This record gives sequence, C-alpha cells and structure tokens, in this order.
Amino acid sequence: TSGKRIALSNNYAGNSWRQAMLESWAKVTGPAAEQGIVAAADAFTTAENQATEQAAQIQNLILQGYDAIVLNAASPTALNGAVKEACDAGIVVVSFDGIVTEPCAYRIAVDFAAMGKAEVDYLKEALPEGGKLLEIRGLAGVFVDDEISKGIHEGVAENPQFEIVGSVHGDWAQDVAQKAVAGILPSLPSDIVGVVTQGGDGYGAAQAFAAAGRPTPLIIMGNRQDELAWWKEQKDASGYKTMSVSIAPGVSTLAFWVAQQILDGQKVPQDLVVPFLRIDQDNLEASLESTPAGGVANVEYSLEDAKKVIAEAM
Amino acid sequence: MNLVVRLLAKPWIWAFVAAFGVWLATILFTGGASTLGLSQAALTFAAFSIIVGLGQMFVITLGPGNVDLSIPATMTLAGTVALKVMDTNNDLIVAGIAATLAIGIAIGIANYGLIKLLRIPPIIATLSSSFIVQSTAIWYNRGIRIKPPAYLAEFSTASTLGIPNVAIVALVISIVAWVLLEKGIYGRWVSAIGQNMRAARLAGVPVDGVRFATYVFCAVLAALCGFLLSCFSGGAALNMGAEYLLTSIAVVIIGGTAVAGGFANVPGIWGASLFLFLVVSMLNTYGASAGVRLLLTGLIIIAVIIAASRKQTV
Amino acid sequence: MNQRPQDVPVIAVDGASKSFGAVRALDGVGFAVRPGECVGLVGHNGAGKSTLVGIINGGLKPDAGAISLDGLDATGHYSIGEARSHGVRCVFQELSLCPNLTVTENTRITHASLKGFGWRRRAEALIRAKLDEIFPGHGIDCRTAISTLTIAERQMVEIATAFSETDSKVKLVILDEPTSSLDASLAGQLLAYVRRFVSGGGAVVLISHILGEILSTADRVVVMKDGKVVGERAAKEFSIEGLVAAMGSVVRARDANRPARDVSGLAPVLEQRAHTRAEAIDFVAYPGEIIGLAGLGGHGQTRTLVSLFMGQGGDWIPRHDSKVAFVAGDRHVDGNLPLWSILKNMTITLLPDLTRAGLVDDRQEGAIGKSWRDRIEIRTENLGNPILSLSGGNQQKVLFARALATRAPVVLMDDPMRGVDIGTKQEVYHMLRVEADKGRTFVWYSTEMDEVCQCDRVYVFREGRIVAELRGQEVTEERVLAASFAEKAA
Amino acid sequence: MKWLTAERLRLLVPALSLVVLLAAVFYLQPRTMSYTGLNLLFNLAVPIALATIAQMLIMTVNDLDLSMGTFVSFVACVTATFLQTDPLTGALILVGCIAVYAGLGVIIHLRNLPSIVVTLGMSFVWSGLAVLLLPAPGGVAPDWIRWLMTSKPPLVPMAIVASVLIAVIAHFLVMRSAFGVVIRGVGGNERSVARAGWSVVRARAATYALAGFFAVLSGICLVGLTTSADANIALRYTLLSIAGVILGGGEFVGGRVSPIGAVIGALTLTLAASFLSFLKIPPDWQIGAQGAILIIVLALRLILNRRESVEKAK
Ligand SMILES: Nc1ncnc2c1ncn2[C@@H]1O[C@H](COP(=O)(O)OP(=O)(O)OP(=O)(O)O)[C@@H](O)[C@H]1O
Ligand SMILES: Nc1ncnc2c1ncn2[C@@H]1O[C@H](COP(=O)(O)OP(=O)(O)OP(=O)(O)O)[C@@H](O)[C@H]1O
Ligand SMILES: [Mg+2]
Ligand SMILES: [Mg+2]
Repeated sequence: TSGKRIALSNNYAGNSWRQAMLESWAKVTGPAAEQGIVAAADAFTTAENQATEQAAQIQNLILQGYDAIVLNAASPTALNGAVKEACDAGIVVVSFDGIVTEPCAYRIAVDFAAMGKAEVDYLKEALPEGGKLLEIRGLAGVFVDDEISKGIHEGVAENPQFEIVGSVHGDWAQDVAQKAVAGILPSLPSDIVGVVTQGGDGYGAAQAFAAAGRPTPLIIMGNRQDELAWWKEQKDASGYKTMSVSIAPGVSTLAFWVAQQILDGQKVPQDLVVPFLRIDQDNLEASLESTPAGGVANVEYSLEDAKKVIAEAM
Repeated sequence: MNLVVRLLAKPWIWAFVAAFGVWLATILFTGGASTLGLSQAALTFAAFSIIVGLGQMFVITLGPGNVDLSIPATMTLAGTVALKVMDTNNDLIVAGIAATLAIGIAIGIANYGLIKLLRIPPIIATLSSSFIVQSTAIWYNRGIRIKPPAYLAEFSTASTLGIPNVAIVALVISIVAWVLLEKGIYGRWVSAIGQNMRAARLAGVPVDGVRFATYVFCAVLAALCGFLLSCFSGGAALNMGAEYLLTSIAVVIIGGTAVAGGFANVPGIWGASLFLFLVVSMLNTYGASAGVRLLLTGLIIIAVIIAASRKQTV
Repeated sequence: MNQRPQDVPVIAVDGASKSFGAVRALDGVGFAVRPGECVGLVGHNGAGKSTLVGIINGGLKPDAGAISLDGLDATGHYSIGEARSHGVRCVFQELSLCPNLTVTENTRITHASLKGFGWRRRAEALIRAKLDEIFPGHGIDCRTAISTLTIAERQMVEIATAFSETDSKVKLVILDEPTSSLDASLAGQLLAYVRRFVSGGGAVVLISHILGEILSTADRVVVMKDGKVVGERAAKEFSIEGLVAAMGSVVRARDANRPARDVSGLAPVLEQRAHTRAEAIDFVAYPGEIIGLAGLGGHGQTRTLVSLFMGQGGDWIPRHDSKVAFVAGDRHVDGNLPLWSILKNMTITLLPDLTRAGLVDDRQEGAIGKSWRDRIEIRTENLGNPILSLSGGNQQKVLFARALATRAPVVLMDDPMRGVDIGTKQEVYHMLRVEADKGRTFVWYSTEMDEVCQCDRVYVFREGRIVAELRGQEVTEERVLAASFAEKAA
Repeated sequence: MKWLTAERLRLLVPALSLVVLLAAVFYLQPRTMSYTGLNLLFNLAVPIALATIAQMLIMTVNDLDLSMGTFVSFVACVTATFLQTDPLTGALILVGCIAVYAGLGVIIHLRNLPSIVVTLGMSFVWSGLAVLLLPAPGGVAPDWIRWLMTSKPPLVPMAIVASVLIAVIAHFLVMRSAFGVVIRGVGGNERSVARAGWSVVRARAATYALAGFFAVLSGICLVGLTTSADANIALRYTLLSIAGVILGGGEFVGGRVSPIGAVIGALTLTLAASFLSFLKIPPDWQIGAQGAILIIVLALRLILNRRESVEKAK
C-alpha cells in the first residue's frame, strides 16, 4: 500500500480527548508514512462540530483523491450522503468512535450501551445495598449520549435497588458538568450514593459536591488525567473506591491500520468492536503513570493489534 | 406604592422578577431545604456570566451591529496560557494575571484593528478573530489540563461570609462598570456613540478612542473570566468558553440593555445571569428532559421580554 | 344652505385638540381648506403646525374634535389610508423617502396602485413627468438610489411624488417647510408650480418660516400660536411685520451690512487649502469674523464644514482645547442623541470641562444647562425631558447651546436655522454678533439669502469648491447669486 | 463609468472573491474542474444559500434572526421524520412553522421588541423541539427530495443549477417585484412607508413568513443531501447565513441587501472551507485559517468600498 493515501476526517478538536486522538494519529501514521507503508496520512479537522461542515470536508477529500478516509463523525446518520458519495468513488471509509450507519462504511464501534451498563454492574458490586443515583449525561441530541444513557437506564431497571433521582446534561465538559450538578444538587436528597457519568465530567461532579459541602458519593470516572489524579488522591487519603470507563483516543490508530489493511486487499468485516478502556482500583496507579499530566489515558494500536482485532471479528 | 411604580419602570426589574420566580419555584420543590445551597450555587455560576456580560454590554451599547463573538475563544486562550505560565506555582500568580491581561488587551486591539482598518462588521470580525484565537489556544498546549496554583484554586472556590468569592469579584467589577457607565464621561460617550455615531463625532466625542477602549475592555473582562473560571474548575479546557457565546449576549439583552445601542444598565446583568442559571436548575430539579428544558427556557425568555416591553407607539 | 362646489372644504377640522403628555400641542383648532386655494400656515416653533398636519394627514388621532372630508363627516374612522384615498398628500419637513430605494421605487411606495407586471416602467414615467413639470432641468436620474442624491434633490423628489397622481386625484397637498433645503431658484420653481396647481382647482397648505414666500404664494394665511389659531386673513391683508406681530414676535431692525472687518495683522484661526485641480480659493478664517458659505444647496458646503471639523483631530484622544465646535442643521442625522434628555444633549460637547478624574460633575452640569436654557429660551419646564419632546426649532436651539457653551474659538454651523421661527432667529443672530464681537469666529453655511447677507465675509461654493470670496459691502444677494451661477449664466 | 452603480459594485466584490477562490481551487486540485467536481464542491452550499436568503430577508427589515440554525435543524428533523412517514402531518407542521415566523414578525413589531432577543429565545424553543423529536440522530429523507438533490441535469451540475435558480427567484422577489420594494422600504425608512398608508405589521409579517419559507426549503434540501437528520445538524447556519449576507454586500440596517450577492456569499464561504482543506494546513491551525480567510475576503470589500465612497462624493 505504499502508494496509497489515507485521510483522517475529524469533526472536533476542542477537548483533550480529541487532542490526544490527533496526537496518537500523528505519532503512529508519521512513521508509517516515512517507512513507506502508506504514501500519506493527513489529518483534517473542521472548525465547528457540525455534520454539514464535515460532509463538505468529506466531499473535498473525495476530490483530493484519497484512497481511504478514516472518519470520526459528527453524526451517525447525517454524513451518510457524503459517505455514500465516497464509497461510490471507490474510497474506503472507516469510521470509529463517532461511527456512521451508511452500510458501505466500515465501523470500529465501541458498545456504548454496554459501557453504560458496566457502570451499573460495578455499582452493584460496590454498593450492594443500592441507593439513589445522579446521572450526568453528555450533549443532548448526540448518539453517544443516548446510547450510554440507555445502557445505564437498562442497568438500573435490572437492579431496582438503584434509583436515578436526578439527571443533568454536562456536555462531556468538566465545567459544564460542574455547573449543572451545582444547580441541581441543593434540591437533591442528601443520600446520593453514586454518580453515573459519561466521561470527562467526573472531576467536575466531585468539585460540585465538595463546593456544596456534601460527602462525595461514588463517582464513576472517565479517562482524563485530572479525574484519575483526583481519584488517586482520594484513594490514598480515605481509600475511596470507584472505576473508570472510557474510549481510548488511540482508537484512531486502530482505524488507520484497518484502513491500511483494507487497502492492502485484506478481507475485513464491516463491523469491528473495540473494548472500552477500563481502569480499576488496582491498575489505577499504572494507568496514571502512563498518562501525561493534564492529558488522557490512552492506548495506541500497532499493525499487529489491528490484525488481531480483525481476526477476532472474522 | 410610588416605589413600586418607580421600580416597575426600571428596565432591569423584569430580569429580577423572573430570577426570583424560578428561584422560588426551585426551593419550593424541596420545601425550602435547598435555599442556601441553591443561592450560593447561583451566585457562583452567575458571576462568570456577569463578568463577560459586562464587557459585552458596553460593546452592544456602541450601537447596532456591535457585538463581540470572540469572548469564548478569549476565555479559553487566557485560561490555558495563564495556567501554563503559573504551572501550579503560587509564586507565579502575578505573572499569570499579567499574561491574562496581556492576552485580553492584545485580542481587543486585534478586534478593533479588524473593525477599523479593514472595516469588517464587528460580528464577523470578532467571529473570524475568535477562530484564530482558538487555534492559538490549541497550538499552545494541545488541550493539556494544568491545575491552578493552590492559592487560586482555594480562593476561587471559597466563600467569604457565605458569599462566594467569585461573586465578590463580579460585584467589584460591576461597581466599577456602573460608575463608569452612570457617572463617568466614558459611559456618556459610549451611549452617545450608540445612539448616533456621526452626531457623537460631530459633538466632539472621540469615537475611535472610545470604541477601541470598549473592545479592549470587553476582551480583558473575557480574559479575566477565563482565568477565574479555569482556576475555579481546576484547569482550562479548550471548550470552556463555548457556552458563554450566547450567554454573554443573552444576559445583556434580557437585562434590559437596548440591543440597538445607546442605553445600558448594570443591575439587569445580575438579574439575567441569575435567571439563566436558575431556570436550568429549576427545570433539572423538576426532572425535565433536555428537549423540554430547552423549550421552556426559550419560552420563558420570550415571556420575560414581552412582559418587559412596551406597546409600539406610532 | 346651498354651497357651490368650490366652497365645500376638501378637508375641515373643527375644535381639534391634541396633547402629548403634559404638552397641549393643539387646543381647539378649526381649520379648513377649499379647492383652488393655497393656505399659508405660520407660527413660532412648537405652535402646533406639524401636529395639525399630522391630524389632517391621518397619522395622528385628535383627542377631541371633528373632521370632515368634502363636507362629509369622517370623525372616528379617519386614518392615513382614508386620507390618501381622498387625495390628501403630505410632504413632511424631515425627509420621508427610503434612502436605500431608487426614485422610481420610492414612487411605488407612495402609490400602492403601481403594481403588477411593468410597474417599474409606469412608475418611472410618472415621476419623471412630474419632476420635469415642477422642476424643469432638474437633472435627476430616476434609477439612482435616494442616498446618492443631495438634500435638495431629495426634497424635489418628495415634492414631485406628492403631486403625482395614479388612481385617485390629488386634491390637497400639505407642504411642511418644503423650501428649507431648496435654493432660491428651485424654491421659485416650486412656488410657481403651487400657483399653477391651485389655479387648476387643487388645494395646498404651505408651512414655512420664510414669510416672504408665504405672502407671495398663499391666498389666505392662518397664524397659529401655542396650539391655537390666532389669526386668519387673506394674504394681501398681511405684511411681513403684521405676520410677525400676529405670531407674537417683533422683527428687529436688520443690521445694515457692516464694513469689511480689518483682519490684517491677525493670525488666522483656521485654514484649509483647496485641493482640487480646478481653480479654487483657499479657506481662511480670522478671529471675530462671521464667515458665510453660500452657493446653491449641495455644492460642497456641508462637506467642507465637516472636513474642517474632522481636520482638527480628536478621533482617538479627546481634545481638551478643541478649536472648533459644530452646529448641525440636519438634526436627525447629525445632531440629536434621541434617547437622551435635553440636558445631556446640551452638554455632551462641553463634557470634558465638567469632568474630574473621569467622573462628570452633575451639579455643575445642571447649572450650566439651566443658564443656557434661560439665555436662549428653550421652551421646557424640565431639562430632564427627552430631547424629542421639544419642537423642531427648540431642538435646534439645544444644538446651538451645545456649541456656544464650549470654549471653542470657532463655531461651524451647517445651515442651523432650518425650521427655526423668525423670533428665535432674530435672537440667535443677535447672539452671534455679540459672540463675534468677543472674538469668536463663526463659519456659517446657510441656504437663506437673508442670513448670508449678515456675514462679514462670504465664500461662494460651486461644484465642491470655493469659486468666489465677497467682503463687507460686496456681500449682496446679486453678487452671491452671480457667483453661484457664473458659468451657467454665461 | 455610469453603469457601475453602487448596487452593482456591491455585487462585484463577492463575485470577484468567488472567482479568485475558484481559480485557486482549480489550480490546487484540477480534479474539481469537472461535472462531479463542481457538484461536490457546491452541493452543500445549496441549503446554506437558502438559509442565507432567509436571513437576508429578515435583515431587509432591519432585524436579525439568531435562531436560523436551530430552525433549519428543526425543519430537517421534521423532514426526516414526519414528512417521510406521514407527508400530510409533516407538511402541516412546516406550514405551521411558517405561520410561527409570521407571528414572530407581528409580535416583534407590535411590542416593539428587539428581534435579536426574540429569536434568541426562539433558538432555544426550536432546539428543544428538535431534541424532543429526534433525541438521537436518525430519520430518513423522503425519496423525492433525495432524488431531487442527487439528480444529474445535463451539462451543469445540480448544485449550480439550484444556486442560480435561488439567486434569480430571490432577486426577482426582493429587488424587482412590487412587494420587494415595500419590504426594502420598511428597512430603509419604516416611518415613511407607514405614512404612505402601508401596514408595516403586515409587511413585516410577510417578510418573516417568506424568510420562514426559505428556511424550511433549506432544511428540506439539507436532509436531501445528508439522508437523515439530527437535532444539531445546522447550528452553524446562524452565523454562516449572517456572514453570507454581509459577504454578499448586504448591510445590517437600512434595507440594503443583495440576493444575488447573498447566494454568492454562501458559495464563497463553502468554497473557502474547501480551499483550506486543499491547502493541507497543519491541524492546529485549520480552524484559525478559516478565520483568516474570512478576514481576507471581507477585506476585499474595503478596496471597493473606497471606490463607492469616491463615487458618492462626486
Ligand atoms: N410626538 C410628540 N410627543 C411629545 N410632544 C410632542 C409630539 N409632537 C409634538 N409635540 C409637542 O407639541 C407641541 C407642538 O409641536 P409641533 O411640532 O406641532 O410644532 P410646530 O408648530 O410644528 O413647531 P416647529 O415650527 O418647530 O416645527 C410642541 O411643544 C411639541 O414639543
Ligand atoms: N415619536 C416621537 N416622540 C417624541 N417626540 C416626537 C416624536 N415624533 C416627533 N416628535 C416631535 O414632535 C415634533 C414634530 O415632529 P416633526 O418631526 O414633524 O418636526 P418638525 O415640526 O418637522 O420640525 P421642524 O420644526 O424642524 O420643522 C418635533 O418636536 C418632534 O421632535
Ligand atoms: Mg413642526
Ligand atoms: Mg416644522
């Protein structure tokens, strides 16, 4: 595939997860291009997190004659028109994280619903007697938010000892989450035992609880370094226990290798699943160590990893 | 009686009436138990909208078409740069504040430069510059979250006599803005320009100087707000200003400042900021879904505006 | 009673009253216009003329009183639409065209019946014919936007639009100070047309502060004062002095032209080089002079004044000792700050002098405001009232006070007497003289020959540059006109 | 140069920028110089052009619509759901939307409200309705619109045909028709239009309704291109449409607008983004470059504005 060119179409660069994703991309694809595995692997980001803008971007990538487009989509469906155009032009489209539903595209999906459910499963173990939960959701109207929330609610339905007494939108941003939680907290009962989250918002929730002078419940964490660091601090101070679920931003590199494999003529199933990144009480220190200060816990993939994932899915 | 009539004639009264209404509705939900917590949270988070709102207010008062859309990007850049400069070190707080002010001033100069030298309408000029500023923030530290120095983190989250420190900062800035506006020659000039720029110029008002100072003032307040917000929430995020784009405009106009320029008022900003925070808290408390929450927020805003309006006199 | 058709008034109001808050603008006015007559309406500023016009035009609802159209009672259901369909048209003092539209398109706005396929062609033919009829040789291109026309041209378009007819016949045209932006020759063309229109059976109400044209054009003159009609007679029975007396002010003896001031040895206070390629005279002003800028309307006088003002800087840093102050003539565009009180409008230029450490001294401001109100008699009991609550002439006085209250040695005046009544004018003239004798310089653009002739020295403008300079005894109507038209007359 | 009137001059700048940009794109990527190339470059500009015309209509009467983006998103949601499954209900909802727009015009006029505030409130309302309708992205475009948007007329691609059609129709409606004169008159001098016996309320209501109609078309076309919708699909249309109008030589107040310019403005904005992606700018600066290009294109106006003022002085 030394003559092939691969593009990354990214819809948003405004948070640390996306920055880590772009960095992983550069870190892995740079050497790959140098070694002549591919001819080029360019990253493109739109100015605003908008499906229409990304659709235009994909159309431009088609015009530029890329052989494959690796896609983190702003919307699972709104890009289908543009993705179809790309497929019709003979371009391989591999979507990850924000996947698209257009059948001609490949999907590297995280089972978001399972992720939500895993949170409740953990709570079931950690808090056997159950109790009241606060839910922090992501950005309204976005697929990922809906999926994770669905998983959480499913889990809660199966475990009647838990009850969600409040739900706010934190937009996956720490300061927004903090604000939303601070606003609803005064009117919530004082016996909240746990906070189920979607990642990126756990630290904000902890801050809000502290500011309100309430005992900190069990808050499910995401993979931002500040969340992990806070968790570690609490753990050392009082033996605080929780878990973290998230998607590793390095999944962009997996998508890259999958695209490369497809271009190489390998048979690859249309749907691949990557496990979400999970950090538990015992591997917290190790994860924290490998995470840059202020960054995001991450895993990058090599060609071998990619081949393994493909083989497993076959 | 007379007092009531006089109060009702104030342009800012409706924002306070609305804020009080939703506040009451929220604490009634919990039978009054949440009064203190909710009030403190409201003051805390309103403080940030107040600070950016004040700057936006002066800009909007300059007349039709004047608005600063670079506030979110300015907040982000100031927050990221200042925290990186201070690098969690208490001794460098002064340097951090200096960096914040310098960024505000530089962006203000750039904005007015575009408006004056290239004659680009302010709405587009500040939008364009915000893209560049946002890019600079991304380039500068790639979304790495650095913690604020301990003093600042402590200061920005603590309260004095039960009033959150950030609200006290907002109060001080508001008093300064009020004096400038109501008692100072600067306020007169801004208002004159907003009513009729040509007439103001012919009446001897230094139009360019005042407009320049206003854009710089607005950018400096935005930078300061970004600085405070990132200290408050434990680090700067690339998207931390996003929600202040609409908020900064909304608090100004809900607060009774004339959108067509020439007339401004400071108290209304407080009413409107508290209102905007409280209305979301109220709807969250009552368990409204995201859709319903947005819908009701919009309808309440329109209702407040209509209540505050007068019939068209022909 | 059997009346001949021409005795049935086109419109008649009886006992009309109208108050704006505490201000009683009209107080039981009876007023009628018959076909085939031109009625002159005069009165001091704030007498209620514009308000009466508003009621006749249907734009204002009277608080009390009856209105009849062609002898039929229309009270209660009278509106702008009703008035228009009865052929009542109005030319307002402040221009009421849409600046962004072309002449043709503005015609369409006034004539709702110009619609459907080909309306543009019909509208253009209509307005062009009327312009040609009233102002032969006007030179206005009907396809250009109003904003690119001079004030005089706009006024012409507005007048022509009012007189043009489509589906309904024009029976009555109200002209509220139509000549204030027109120079003498255009005003003459208009007044001649008014006579023709009237003799063809139309009716005209003419409002003007230039009493000469009222007397020469109107058949009958109605004098208003403080919201009431205080006199009504055939025009022949009035003289200018008689009219002024009826309005309640006394004409002061006009200052005779004074000998040219001796300016040798004085340093000029203000200079501007002519920078056109064509031959032109430089502008120079000496202390204590009253300098007139004359010529036909729209030939660069206002632009020169503005550039003299802007040339003094002050865009960025406020000038504490500004050399110039400006009195706007087109007060809606250049003068008023409409949201503010009278007081704030008055002191804005003076403000740096009233400011210490960036804060305005309210007490001093109030005191200065009061003293100027008394000096130039602004009719208001409270300086805290909004500026727009004043009548047009009184607003103008505020703008005068704004400039005169400063320490600026030069005052630039852009046709500042537009719509100011004769009594006020006399007061202002006197004040100018007194100030000039104290050493202040006035640069005065005026469209009224009377005013030009009061100046020590006059620059005549043509096509954007100064083409003649007249001093002292040379300043006469004939010399000014001759210089204004030099080439065309040749 | 008599033919070079101010109006034509206003058109010349946007037209020129478009031509220059297009030449640059052709140079960078010759592949775009083809039937499919042009279609891909411009097809997403079609809904933007429609939204820009809608915004332009509102700006004609000196108002501003801050809810354009959320409204188009809502229409897209309706199109992808009701209009597809139950065309009658869908059509009724859309007609209802247009009626709401007319109602907004009436309220804004009668209560003398600033349009910015009312539409700001409405933006929450539309957004809430969209989230309620489509909590997660989805829906399917009706076949007929899908067919229309992907049809391939001979010689000239659909995108160009549609843009020209929009420009011509809007030009006729706004600049040539007797109705257009009245609404531009309202923008130029509302008082005099009222004095000439017109009902300004009705003129404003009609303008808003027409704007609503164009915005509805925009939403429908958008879904035709993307094949499905989500609640945030067109948020950026608000700023984009304002920028398009300004770029096309329109002004915020005074009823000075140019429909052809607005369409060209929309095309230019779309093309500018493509141009950047062809330039392969490093990811950090891709957002900033969008700001830079906006500034450059708008600065072009400066040169011609100078000419215009010289013209006026004559
Ligand atoms: N809309 C209004 N609101 C408040 N006061 C008004 C209004 N219109 C007129 N007035 C007041 O009514 C009185 C009569 O005004 P009007 O304009 O009719 O006088 P005028 O005779 O036309 O004066 P001028 O010669 O200065 O134009 C004035 O005192 C004016 O201030
Ligand atoms: N909406 C308003 N609110 C308050 N005052 C108004 C309003 N409209 C008009 N006026 C005032 O009413 C008076 C009459 O208005 P108009 O615009 O006709 O002035 P005018 O009589 O033509 O002025 P001039 O005397 O210079 O000819 C003026 O004093 C004006 O400022
Ligand atoms: Mg008047
Ligand atoms: Mg008048």
